[in-house]
Amino acid sequence: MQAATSMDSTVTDLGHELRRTHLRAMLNGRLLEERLRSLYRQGLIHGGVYLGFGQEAFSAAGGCCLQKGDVFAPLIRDMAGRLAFGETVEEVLRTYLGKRSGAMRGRDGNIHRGSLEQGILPMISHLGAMLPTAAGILLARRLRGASGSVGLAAIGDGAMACGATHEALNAVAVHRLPLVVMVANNGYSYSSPNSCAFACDDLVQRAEGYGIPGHHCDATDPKAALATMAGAITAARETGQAQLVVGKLLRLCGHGEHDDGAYMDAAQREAARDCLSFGPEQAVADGILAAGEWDQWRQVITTTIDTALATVEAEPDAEPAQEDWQAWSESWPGLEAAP
Amino acid sequence: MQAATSMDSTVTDLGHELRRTHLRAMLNGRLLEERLRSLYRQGLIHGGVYLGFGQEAFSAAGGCCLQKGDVFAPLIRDMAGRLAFGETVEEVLRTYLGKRSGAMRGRDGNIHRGSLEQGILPMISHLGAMLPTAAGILLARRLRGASGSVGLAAIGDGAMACGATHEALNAVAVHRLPLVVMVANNGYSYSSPNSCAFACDDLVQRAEGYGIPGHHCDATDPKAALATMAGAITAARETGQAQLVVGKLLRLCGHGEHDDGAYMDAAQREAARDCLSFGPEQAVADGILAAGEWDQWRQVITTTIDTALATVEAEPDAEPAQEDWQAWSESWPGLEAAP
Amino acid sequence: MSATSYAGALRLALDHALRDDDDVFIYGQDVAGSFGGAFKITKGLSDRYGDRVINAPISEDAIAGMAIGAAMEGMRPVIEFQFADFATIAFNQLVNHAGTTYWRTGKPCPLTARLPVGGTPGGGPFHSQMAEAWLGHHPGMVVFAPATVDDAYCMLRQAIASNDPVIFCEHKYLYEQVRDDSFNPDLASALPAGEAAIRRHGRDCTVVAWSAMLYDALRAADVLAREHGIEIEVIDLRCLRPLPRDGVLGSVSRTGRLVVASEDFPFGGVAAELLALVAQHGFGLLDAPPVRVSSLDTPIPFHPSLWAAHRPQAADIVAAVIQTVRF
Amino acid sequence: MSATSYAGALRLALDHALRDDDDVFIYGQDVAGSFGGAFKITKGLSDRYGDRVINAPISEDAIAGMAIGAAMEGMRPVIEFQFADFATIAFNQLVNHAGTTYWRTGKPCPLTARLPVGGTPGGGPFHSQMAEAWLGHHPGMVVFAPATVDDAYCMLRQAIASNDPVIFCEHKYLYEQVRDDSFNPDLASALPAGEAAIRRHGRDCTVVAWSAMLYDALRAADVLAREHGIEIEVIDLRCLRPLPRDGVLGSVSRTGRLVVASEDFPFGGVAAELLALVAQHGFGLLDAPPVRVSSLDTPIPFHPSLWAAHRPQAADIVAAVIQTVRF
Ligand SMILES: Cc1ncc(C[n+]2csc(CCOP(=O)(O)OP(=O)(O)O)c2C)c(N)n1
Ligand SMILES: Cc1ncc(C[n+]2csc(CCOP(=O)(O)OP(=O)(O)O)c2C)c(N)n1
Ligand SMILES: [Mg+2]
Ligand SMILES: [Mg+2]
Repeated sequence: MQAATSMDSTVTDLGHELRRTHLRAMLNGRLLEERLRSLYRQGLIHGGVYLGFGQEAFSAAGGCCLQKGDVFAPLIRDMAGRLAFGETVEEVLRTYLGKRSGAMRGRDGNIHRGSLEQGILPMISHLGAMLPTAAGILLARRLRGASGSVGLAAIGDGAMACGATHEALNAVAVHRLPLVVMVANNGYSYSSPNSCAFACDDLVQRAEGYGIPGHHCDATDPKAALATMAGAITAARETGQAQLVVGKLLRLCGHGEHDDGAYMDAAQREAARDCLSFGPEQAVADGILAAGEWDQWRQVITTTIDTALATVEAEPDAEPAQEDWQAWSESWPGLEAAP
Repeated sequence: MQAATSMDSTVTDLGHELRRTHLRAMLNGRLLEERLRSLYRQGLIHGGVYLGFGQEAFSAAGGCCLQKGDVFAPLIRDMAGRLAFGETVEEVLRTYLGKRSGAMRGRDGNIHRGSLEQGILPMISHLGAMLPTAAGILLARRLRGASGSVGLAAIGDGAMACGATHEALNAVAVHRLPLVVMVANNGYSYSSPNSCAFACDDLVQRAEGYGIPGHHCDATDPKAALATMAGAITAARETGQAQLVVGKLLRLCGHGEHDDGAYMDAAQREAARDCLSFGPEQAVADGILAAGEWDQWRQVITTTIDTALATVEAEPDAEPAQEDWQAWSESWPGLEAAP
Repeated sequence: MSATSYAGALRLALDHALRDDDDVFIYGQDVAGSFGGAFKITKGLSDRYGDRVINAPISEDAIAGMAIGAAMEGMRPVIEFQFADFATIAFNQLVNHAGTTYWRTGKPCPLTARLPVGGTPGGGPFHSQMAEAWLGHHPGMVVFAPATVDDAYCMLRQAIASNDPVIFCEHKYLYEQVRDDSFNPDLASALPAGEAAIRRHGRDCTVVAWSAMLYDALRAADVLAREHGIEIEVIDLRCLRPLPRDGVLGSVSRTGRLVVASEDFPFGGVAAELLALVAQHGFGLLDAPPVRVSSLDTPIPFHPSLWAAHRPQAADIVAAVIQTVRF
Repeated sequence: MSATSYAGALRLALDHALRDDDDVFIYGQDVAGSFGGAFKITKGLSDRYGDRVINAPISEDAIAGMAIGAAMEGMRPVIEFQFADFATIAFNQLVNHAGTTYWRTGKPCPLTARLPVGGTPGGGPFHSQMAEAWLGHHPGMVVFAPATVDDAYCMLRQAIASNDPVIFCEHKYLYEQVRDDSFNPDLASALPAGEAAIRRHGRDCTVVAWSAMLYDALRAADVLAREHGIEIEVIDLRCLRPLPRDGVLGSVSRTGRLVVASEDFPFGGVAAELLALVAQHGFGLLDAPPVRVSSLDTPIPFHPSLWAAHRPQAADIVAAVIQTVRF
């Protein structure tokens, strides 16, 4: 995988393959999430469904630029990035459908899924909490003398207000840990616009105060998003230093599928560019994608999803009889019986 | 009280009286803390003693520029600022000597003392925790339609890493609350130098990321400290906007009196300017202070402390028999007896 | 359905509190605007009370800290956490600051913190937890956990009127499930907070519950009466801190037996406190060992069928009562 | 005095853990350099183990979060909080992240969090608290509270070796007060964590204590034996989560009476859990009501004479035992 090295976020020489991988991951994410939405509406999914519509270019850019062995702490809108980093459609569906075969075995759900072997952290719900955890993994690697890998942690505009986010950003700067924090500024934090979340002009202004490089992009532009993430991730890998990347975009759905997003600014939504529409146009214009190829991809991906769904649906659900109800990994001698 | 209004932190026209008030508060703080140190060494004080040696110019500048009705959330090294804002020597001693007459009635101690009537918040130990509380008071006032007052909250270089500090700084920026956050960068956070606490060049760089004005000064220079604080506090009062002020100085003592500060950089300490030495020189040169006046002040303050100490020592100690051991203010009908 | 829901009663209580006292204000994530909070409890209030319904950043620690400041200044802030699970972020401010203020300073700290607690199918480990154990342990805290529509209204008004910091636990499962078509805010029973309510009389065994678990206890009561001829007395604790000690001991003095049913984790907490209290102060009243029914000792599972096995059910209460009564 | 102190044993345990396993590292405020932490427990270790003793910013939440990451990666981080009271800031990471990791993911989370707990004269409300109740309530947490020099050493090594997250409560009062001149790390008794220790045998009443309160219980035992002819059995709990259930029930089965002495606040928590446990599972063993001796239900006072009235003393244990025995 070829990655840009310039840090000025204006890299254009991204390489054909990377751009295609990126686009395909975007489409992968969108189509899988559209399927999740329809499964949700059919009542086939337990718990909430949160989608990354509009964020695919940014998220996938992160996932594409990571290497095997890197650590990724995705957030609730990172389907595209997860798939780009290597999660499979089956793995996703297993968790959404509450299968015991899924990474979380029915114990935890949906957006919390992750696999330490794959380098995808299984998030807890508390916003900001996964940043220090990703940092701790990088610290552990440094202490063990293993170098070369970086971390990528996703966060939203709203969660930049969390104390946890701040403590982690400061800590990675102080300890010089190569964590790339990618902020998807999608205009809203649940129902609240940016004005409820921060008062600076652009969250990238936070970088200087932590003493780390900051990057910014229009993340509805797939090429810009990819160039910026490639630059930031390469910089982290080469300098060992943390990076802050802010992608500007718009959440093209409700907060979750239970939410119609009626509070969103209609004009803003009208005017918003969908990276999934712009992406293929841009790619065709750049000679990266042949005419008609996008639709072929769509068909292939749809088939993949169909097949995966059929496989996963047949797998057994999580069920209480299979559970040992042990929260400790050790057999402590004094283990009290459940009262 | 005359206060500078310029926001460029280079105000020179501070007015005679303010400069004298400021200097006197600095001396007040130093002499009272020297007395506390000697009482501590005599074993006459319960709990720890934490001193503000070297921080008097900065702290007093904050206290001097506040007006009655403002809110002050001091930290552990703000004796000078407290006295400048109106705390009396008796009040200080009552708490240090564990008197029931003290604001904390023996229930809490020393640096935690405060009085809501006087607008001095009784801090809890957790660093950063008082910032949102000061902000909440300002919010309450705005909701009640009371305008004109500002808040001042002290914090250290180390505690700028706390999540609580971040959440509060962001919240005052978002809600446009006139809280001035004064950061005494005294080089150390307990035993840890700045390099353990942050990675930016100067903590004032944080201001932009919050979207609030930032101010910086060499806080070993009393005139600069006063001008900067005057500018920031006036700006908060006039614009209603939060302000971040960073004062560079050095802690001229251990973290607490139990700590010899042996880990401090000897050369740095040697080279450090003590605002209590430089202050009177500067003032004499500026024609603010007459020759010999400083020593007269010293005598007057010493006498005040002697008298206050004699008064307070005669007052009764906190004692269990006087306690009702009720943590609730209400008489709940179901109040359980202590088991 | 025109009956008032638990959620509706909460909304009305906030509405009336804002109406009656200019010092009341609401602060929390997404509470303002047309949205009105994750559970819509504050919906419409910002239209009526404008700047007294304020959206907060995702900063639970600052939200609590600011409420403490406003309360010290004499206002009566009501803060909303989106889920009780996220109040962990504000834990320090709540227990170490709000809880200690009156005792340290002699000045009250009249804030109300609304926490949507408890499990729902698919809620998972971080949107399902109870909060009474970890927020009730420290001195100075008051903890309410209403189960009925009347209590939702009355206790929220009492919480806001109280001069102490109140942790107000609203069970998410009850928001829409519990409805009362005779609810009338003017007539709503104003049993003092701190007194337990007897929701069903019975002579054979006392079953103490609170929040959503009350309904499991009432279902268990039906089963026990119908199928086993056992009449349990169901005590709704309502207020967990202070604990309605007399109500519990009084009931046990009549029945001689105690089962405590709690949705919370089994270790420590309010159910342990109740058994300890009765063991120490009502030892002579007990004809059989007191029994706890709690959740299993793991995080709360996401999958509905695991969740149903994890959370105590009416059947578990039935079994515990039978064991106790047959002792 | 060449006897090993409790603090010295802790330092030695860290030293040996760092020596024996490259995956062990220490992270916390001021732990490195010549300073070695607020209580000097890590003094000298950074000279020997260099970059495995790391100073942290004042960011308790990040400290815990980073330790979780390192533990997930297979290392064995030992984090130090400067005072247990400041672990409230890390509460969320500890209970919701560390405590749930194994259950959610099947991967262990082997971190040790060292918390200096407990009161000292002049410590005041925020440098004196116990931590077992609020950190022990959630599933997945392990809580140790050693009282002796041997246990300080052995249990810290066990904590670090354990694959579960361990909250390691070190009592500040014991650091220098408890010394043992026969301590030898090679011979130190390695009673498994999770088993209680009988520190004094007696037939008349079981007194359960842990951490510094053990010594009050032992003092009470002397007074009771000398002045009242009452022989109490003193159980040192050592490990609070999991609770050494068999050791406690076994002792109560011999004495028929139970007093639990705890420095912690009275509401909920471990003392309540013990009474509940024995009431439910040892009801038939009890000849008298079990009794709790806890602190008063207010924040911890700063003034030493108020503090002495707030914290339970040997005399309170004596009184509780007499009440129980005379029942
Ligand atoms: C600490 C914490 N508080 C509150 C929540 C509830 N919550 C979940 S998502 C969300 C909004 C997040 O906004 P943002 O960070 O902008 O991410 P986005 O949803 O826009 O992707 C909130 C408030 C939470 N998960 N964690
Ligand atoms: C949340 C929290 N963590 C740790 C401490 C312990 N502590 C007290 S003072 C201090 C150092 C503070 O450094 P800084 O903020 O630079 O202030 P300074 O002491 O230099 O004035 C620490 C770590 C605390 N009080 N609160
Ligand atoms: Mg957002
Ligand atoms: Mg400092």
